[in-house]
Amino acid sequence: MSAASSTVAASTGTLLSRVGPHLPGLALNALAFLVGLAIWWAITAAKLVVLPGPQEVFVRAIELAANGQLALDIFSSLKRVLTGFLLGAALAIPVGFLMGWYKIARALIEPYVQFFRMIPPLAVIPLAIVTMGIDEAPKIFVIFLASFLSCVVATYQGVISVDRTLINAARVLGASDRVIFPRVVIPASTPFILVGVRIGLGSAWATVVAAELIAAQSGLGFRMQQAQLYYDLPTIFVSLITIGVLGLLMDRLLQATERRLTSWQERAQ
Amino acid sequence: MSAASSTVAASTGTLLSRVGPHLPGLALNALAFLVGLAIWWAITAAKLVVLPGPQEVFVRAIELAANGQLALDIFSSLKRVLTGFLLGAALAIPVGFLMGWYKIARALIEPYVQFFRMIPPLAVIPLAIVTMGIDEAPKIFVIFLASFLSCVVATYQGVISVDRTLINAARVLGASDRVIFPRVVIPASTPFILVGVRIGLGSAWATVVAAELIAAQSGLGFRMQQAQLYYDLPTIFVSLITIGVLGLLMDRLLQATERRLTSWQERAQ
Amino acid sequence: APAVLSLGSPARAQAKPVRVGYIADYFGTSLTAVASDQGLWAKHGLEPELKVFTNGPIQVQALGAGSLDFGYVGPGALWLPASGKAKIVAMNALGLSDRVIAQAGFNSMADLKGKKVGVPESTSGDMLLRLALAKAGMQLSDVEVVKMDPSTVVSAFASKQIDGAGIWYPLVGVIKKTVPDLVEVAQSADFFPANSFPSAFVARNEVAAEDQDTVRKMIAVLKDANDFRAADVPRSVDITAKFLGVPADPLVTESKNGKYLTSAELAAATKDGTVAGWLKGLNEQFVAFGKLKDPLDPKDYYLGDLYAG
Amino acid sequence: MSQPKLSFQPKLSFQNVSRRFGEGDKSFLALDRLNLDIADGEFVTVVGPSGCGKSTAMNIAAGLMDVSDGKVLVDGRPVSGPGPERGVIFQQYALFPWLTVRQNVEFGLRIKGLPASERRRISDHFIGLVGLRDFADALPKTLSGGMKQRCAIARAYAVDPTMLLMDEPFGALDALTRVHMQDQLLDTWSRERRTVFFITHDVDEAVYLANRVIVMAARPGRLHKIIPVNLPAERNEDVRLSKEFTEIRNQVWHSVYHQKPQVEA
Amino acid sequence: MSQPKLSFQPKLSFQNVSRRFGEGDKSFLALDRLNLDIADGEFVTVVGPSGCGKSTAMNIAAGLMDVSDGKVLVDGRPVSGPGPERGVIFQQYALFPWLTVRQNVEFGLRIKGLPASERRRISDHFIGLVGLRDFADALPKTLSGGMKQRCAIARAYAVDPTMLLMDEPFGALDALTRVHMQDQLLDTWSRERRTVFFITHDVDEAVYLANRVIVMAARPGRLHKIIPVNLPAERNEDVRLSKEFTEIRNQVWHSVYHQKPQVEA
Ligand SMILES: Nc1ncnc2c1ncn2[C@@H]1O[C@H](COP(=O)(O)OP(=O)(O)OP(=O)(O)O)[C@@H](O)[C@H]1O
Ligand SMILES: Nc1ncnc2c1ncn2[C@@H]1O[C@H](COP(=O)(O)OP(=O)(O)OP(=O)(O)O)[C@@H](O)[C@H]1O
Ligand SMILES: [Mg+2]
Ligand SMILES: [Mg+2]
Repeated sequence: MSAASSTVAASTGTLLSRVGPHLPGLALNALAFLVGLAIWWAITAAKLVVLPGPQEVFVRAIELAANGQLALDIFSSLKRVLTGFLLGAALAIPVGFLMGWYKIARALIEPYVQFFRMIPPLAVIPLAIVTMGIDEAPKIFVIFLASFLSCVVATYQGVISVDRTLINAARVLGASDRVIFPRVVIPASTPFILVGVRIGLGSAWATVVAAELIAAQSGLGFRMQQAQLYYDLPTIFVSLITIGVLGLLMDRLLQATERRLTSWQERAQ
Repeated sequence: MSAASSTVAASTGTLLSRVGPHLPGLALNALAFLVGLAIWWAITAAKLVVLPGPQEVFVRAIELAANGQLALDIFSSLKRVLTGFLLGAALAIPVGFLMGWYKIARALIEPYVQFFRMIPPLAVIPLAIVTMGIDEAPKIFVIFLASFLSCVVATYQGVISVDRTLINAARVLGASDRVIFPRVVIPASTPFILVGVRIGLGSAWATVVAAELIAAQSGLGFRMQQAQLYYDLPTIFVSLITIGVLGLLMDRLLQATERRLTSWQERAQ
Repeated sequence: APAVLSLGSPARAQAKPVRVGYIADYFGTSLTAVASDQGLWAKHGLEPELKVFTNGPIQVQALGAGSLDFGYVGPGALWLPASGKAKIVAMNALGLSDRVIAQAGFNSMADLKGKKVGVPESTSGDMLLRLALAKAGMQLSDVEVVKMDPSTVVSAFASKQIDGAGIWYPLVGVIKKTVPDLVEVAQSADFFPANSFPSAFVARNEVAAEDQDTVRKMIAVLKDANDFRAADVPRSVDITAKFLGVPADPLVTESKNGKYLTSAELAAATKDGTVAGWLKGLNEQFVAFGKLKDPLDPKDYYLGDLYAG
Repeated sequence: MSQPKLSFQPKLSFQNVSRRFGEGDKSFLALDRLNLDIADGEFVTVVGPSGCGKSTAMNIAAGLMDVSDGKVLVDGRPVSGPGPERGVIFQQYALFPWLTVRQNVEFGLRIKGLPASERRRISDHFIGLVGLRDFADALPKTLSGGMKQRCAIARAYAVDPTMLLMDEPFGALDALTRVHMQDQLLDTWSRERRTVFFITHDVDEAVYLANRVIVMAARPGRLHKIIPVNLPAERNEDVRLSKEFTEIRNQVWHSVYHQKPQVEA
Repeated sequence: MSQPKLSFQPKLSFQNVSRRFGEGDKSFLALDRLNLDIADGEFVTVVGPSGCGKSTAMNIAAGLMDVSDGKVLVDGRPVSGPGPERGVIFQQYALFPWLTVRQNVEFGLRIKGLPASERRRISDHFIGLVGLRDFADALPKTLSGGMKQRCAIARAYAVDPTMLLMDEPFGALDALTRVHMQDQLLDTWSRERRTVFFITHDVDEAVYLANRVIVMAARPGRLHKIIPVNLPAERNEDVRLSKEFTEIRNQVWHSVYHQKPQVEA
């Protein structure tokens, strides 16, 4: 870290990088947040676009929080996203391994994975309704699918990028494939898997709106669509921002996990 | 490869893995395709679900191909996806680098990237229309955003995972940040970047339906929505399968590129 | 927030469970809300499981998949029953909320000649646009039709990317906030009663065929609620707002854009073929859109005998 | 030290083994028809110029690399893959970077299914043996080059293999540590009669440790000469300073020197 | 060989340099108040037990690691980062795996902005020097251990640094190649009077090459002794066999041996 950052200051010498090291990350995050808020306020106050300003959205957020609707929506969506996402990520790891490790599994599974990755989640909904009804199952399934498909590509790439010498080292210590997978391949491809998991988390949240088209009775995505009937932009914004913030927090958690899980890496920074 | 696959055969000894090495990959791909087709045919023929069967879809595909609509749709969507995707991937690489390399850039940009990753592309459409009108620009923008956001996470992770000793080796040879980025960081994080690019390609295709909500007059996503209004399932399937197949082909291209770009890796297989 | 409000009713023990879908706007919710508020479900021996949806086609899909027994569809989705995917059990209200709007300076349909007109394809807005064009002696090709989804129409019209639009209230109201000087060049009321845009309640085909008893009970509930609403629209608005947990204002506006017939009037209209006329009128439009090739005859999918009988 | 009794069947046998890398025009013959029998309990050291195929031969014996031609037998059976009875120390250490020193050393023991207490006892022993007691909980990235190498040695010793394949195992160690490690290895070897295949660049080391020194030659990699080491079984400083030692050492030197140098003078 | 004229200002100067890894209780003092001046044109070799801070000291001199305390001066100016005037050969080679041998060697030359023909001339020269001519277009993964090390050597030589920081640069080479590389280095060094900081485990090598041998001690890593090498400037086999050489060699041996061994006897 020190080597890189000192050279940054030395070689580029921009104002930013000179100021950089003195401001703690959180203060900068806050600054970025305020700048974003200011821009939003400016373009809405200037009536450049037909969007609600921060105050309006804030007021609506307070209202929705006060009558308990926001909490209910968060709870409903969070449950779905977490279940779908965790199932997706959990399945992606063994499937990615199979694809990366066994040629035959790759040849059989991979085209389907690649094919379905391209299909929008919206298109899966009719099938999900037909096979799973309109309760929680199809909603979770759509989210599951989205996160699974992102994760599996990354895991697969991670598996095929594992350094051969580490596999060899494990083999000569008597490890079978059954041991090598959890004890060598998974740790060695953790950085890749975590990219997949983080992208998968994004897919999960971005899909919650589509998922909640299926007869949801509450949820942030449902609230957004309902608000769309009346074009109630402040409510839409409250839902969107809540989704973004919840996703951001979960991502932060993942990043912290990641730092712990990959502390063995010799990193550039 | 040889070490891994021979041990596979030795240690697990399943029928699949014993058959595996003798069948070439393409034959297996074809087998997988046929199996999928058979399952599809079986469940629709048995009327288990109210979906069109392969014959029906095939007939519709022929119709659409004959009257030129399919070619037009493919052309329109392909243009949008390619432009958006290429722009997104191209921007993600420098932005991911900035985020991974300069703390200050990370603190400022990263929360926004993470935030917007969680937002469904549908929600971005109103803003895109207001700022960019209803022609090609907003459609390409939505696709661009989706692929950018996937790619940038992977590039960022790639940059922070670069082995410190390689950076050091470049520094002592006189390399500045300006040289280290293209000549060390990018090649070293190519495996990561390619994960991002491949997931980004998926996002781009999966978003084309949302993008073509914006006053598109042709395109595979547009055709799908139109067909959805009319409950014209065969046409929906033709569009979906075309999207999947085009995406699959582009992904194959990317994988071939990847194999070329990362042939220097000592891989497990 | 919607829940079964018929708690403690004596009929509950023998009540027949039904799964009923609705859409969370005034037209889509008011009868369900009134029925719940007034205890009409229990009165007629039903125990409803109410499910909210955001559009009609998904409800029809859910009916098809056996996940729902009854649903609510707007006029734009009535081609689904017309193609045999569900049965209509009751008419709801007649919608008068559609408009063809234009930017300031365009005062008639003729002024829109050659201009960009945005319209959500095959919705009631699309139907109104076609009717209005025909009335003005114009062809569809006389304007540049840009197909877009409803929220895109709002953004595009408000940012003056399009010159006109076939769209409805409350979205017209939203647009008015940014473009106060927009002109309503055509409205649904202009075509009433010859062309009407009714919304309706539908039942799963199997339920309609095999469980007429439940269908009768459902119709009874809807009739009672219908008469309550027709008698006191403001009160029903309040009940609906409370039921949905939303502010009443937008519902009030919406409620003013509808025509509410009593169940007696609807039964009469069923008997004299007026209802069939509405449905046929819609079917013609659906055929013009290309949605349907050979629509069923209304008598094959509107259970008018049960309603009027 | 008497020559170990050569039993009828060699422990490790290279029979006409060739290995070619790449295909067609650009292919490279790394190992050309190697024939070599190593008796059970024998300690052979391998010397030869850089790139002459020493590591290639070792990887083939370990079951990590296919032969292009010929065959390799262990106890008379063709090698079909790696196994814990053949311990390997790699030239590049190949530690698991996400495991601590202790976890690396216990990796093979876990696979064997030993209980935790037993694993702990064994890893304590070998970590102490290589002088890493204070670094038992350190991650590889915090170790110096020599410490990494010692960790790899402890890991290979811990699984208690009957044959050790070692690729310059002491190359990164300082002179003193190296001597200690040599004596420890000889001690274990002579007590338990393990078979050892030991690659080194240090001619003194090669002679000091071996029953036979295998001298290889490059381009293509092949067997050049086998030099038997007729020194007392008990190797110590006296042996190192003996006339016989110097003689054999010079003989090995000569057969390496005799080869054309690869670098420009 | 006379001692190089010690100019008033040392080329490289460690002033009370300490380096601590980790924080709080678990922190580890890898280098304890190192004081060392190296004159312009001087050749010092560094020996010491594994983990005594040799690589740490070198990385600090290279500008790749911060000091915890004290300072490092090059030509009297504090080191603020790495630079091409200080060539480095890393213990782990650190080749760019995606570049061929030639591209690796030319990496620094490109940065210098040399034209292609000039780069080609220089890389040809150094690739030949380390005996990799036939492997100029090979990727690192296809090289043997010693070949990788030679590629790293060629890469460092090619940028023509005024100071060379070398971490066991010949550790993976066979005896013959090693002697050649030593003689080449001495040749260049004595002709062009480069300053060299050379870490090695081989005591003979340390004495053969150096003006002074720096002996370090471990736990904490620190300077133990500086042994001047008063041998003729022209080093050759005769010098190696001379009484003086043996004497100094024994002196270095003694000062390493004198230290408590780390491994269990
Ligand atoms: N990143 C690090 N974190 C913690 N400790 C470290 C780190 N790098 C080095 N050390 C410790 O510092 C000490 C000195 O390491 P250094 O690499 O300088 O040793 P060395 O003298 O080069 O040894 P060798 O001859 O084995 O290469 C070692 O004990 C090592 O464990
Ligand atoms: N994967 C590979 N692809 C192509 N060539 C290879 C590969 N692995 C090794 N070689 C070549 O085979 C030859 C022998 O390599 P090997 O590693 O066995 O040498 P070595 O005797 O161990 O040398 P060193 O003492 O330098 O470690 C070398 O010329 C090397 O370039
Ligand atoms: Mg080797
Ligand atoms: Mg070191």
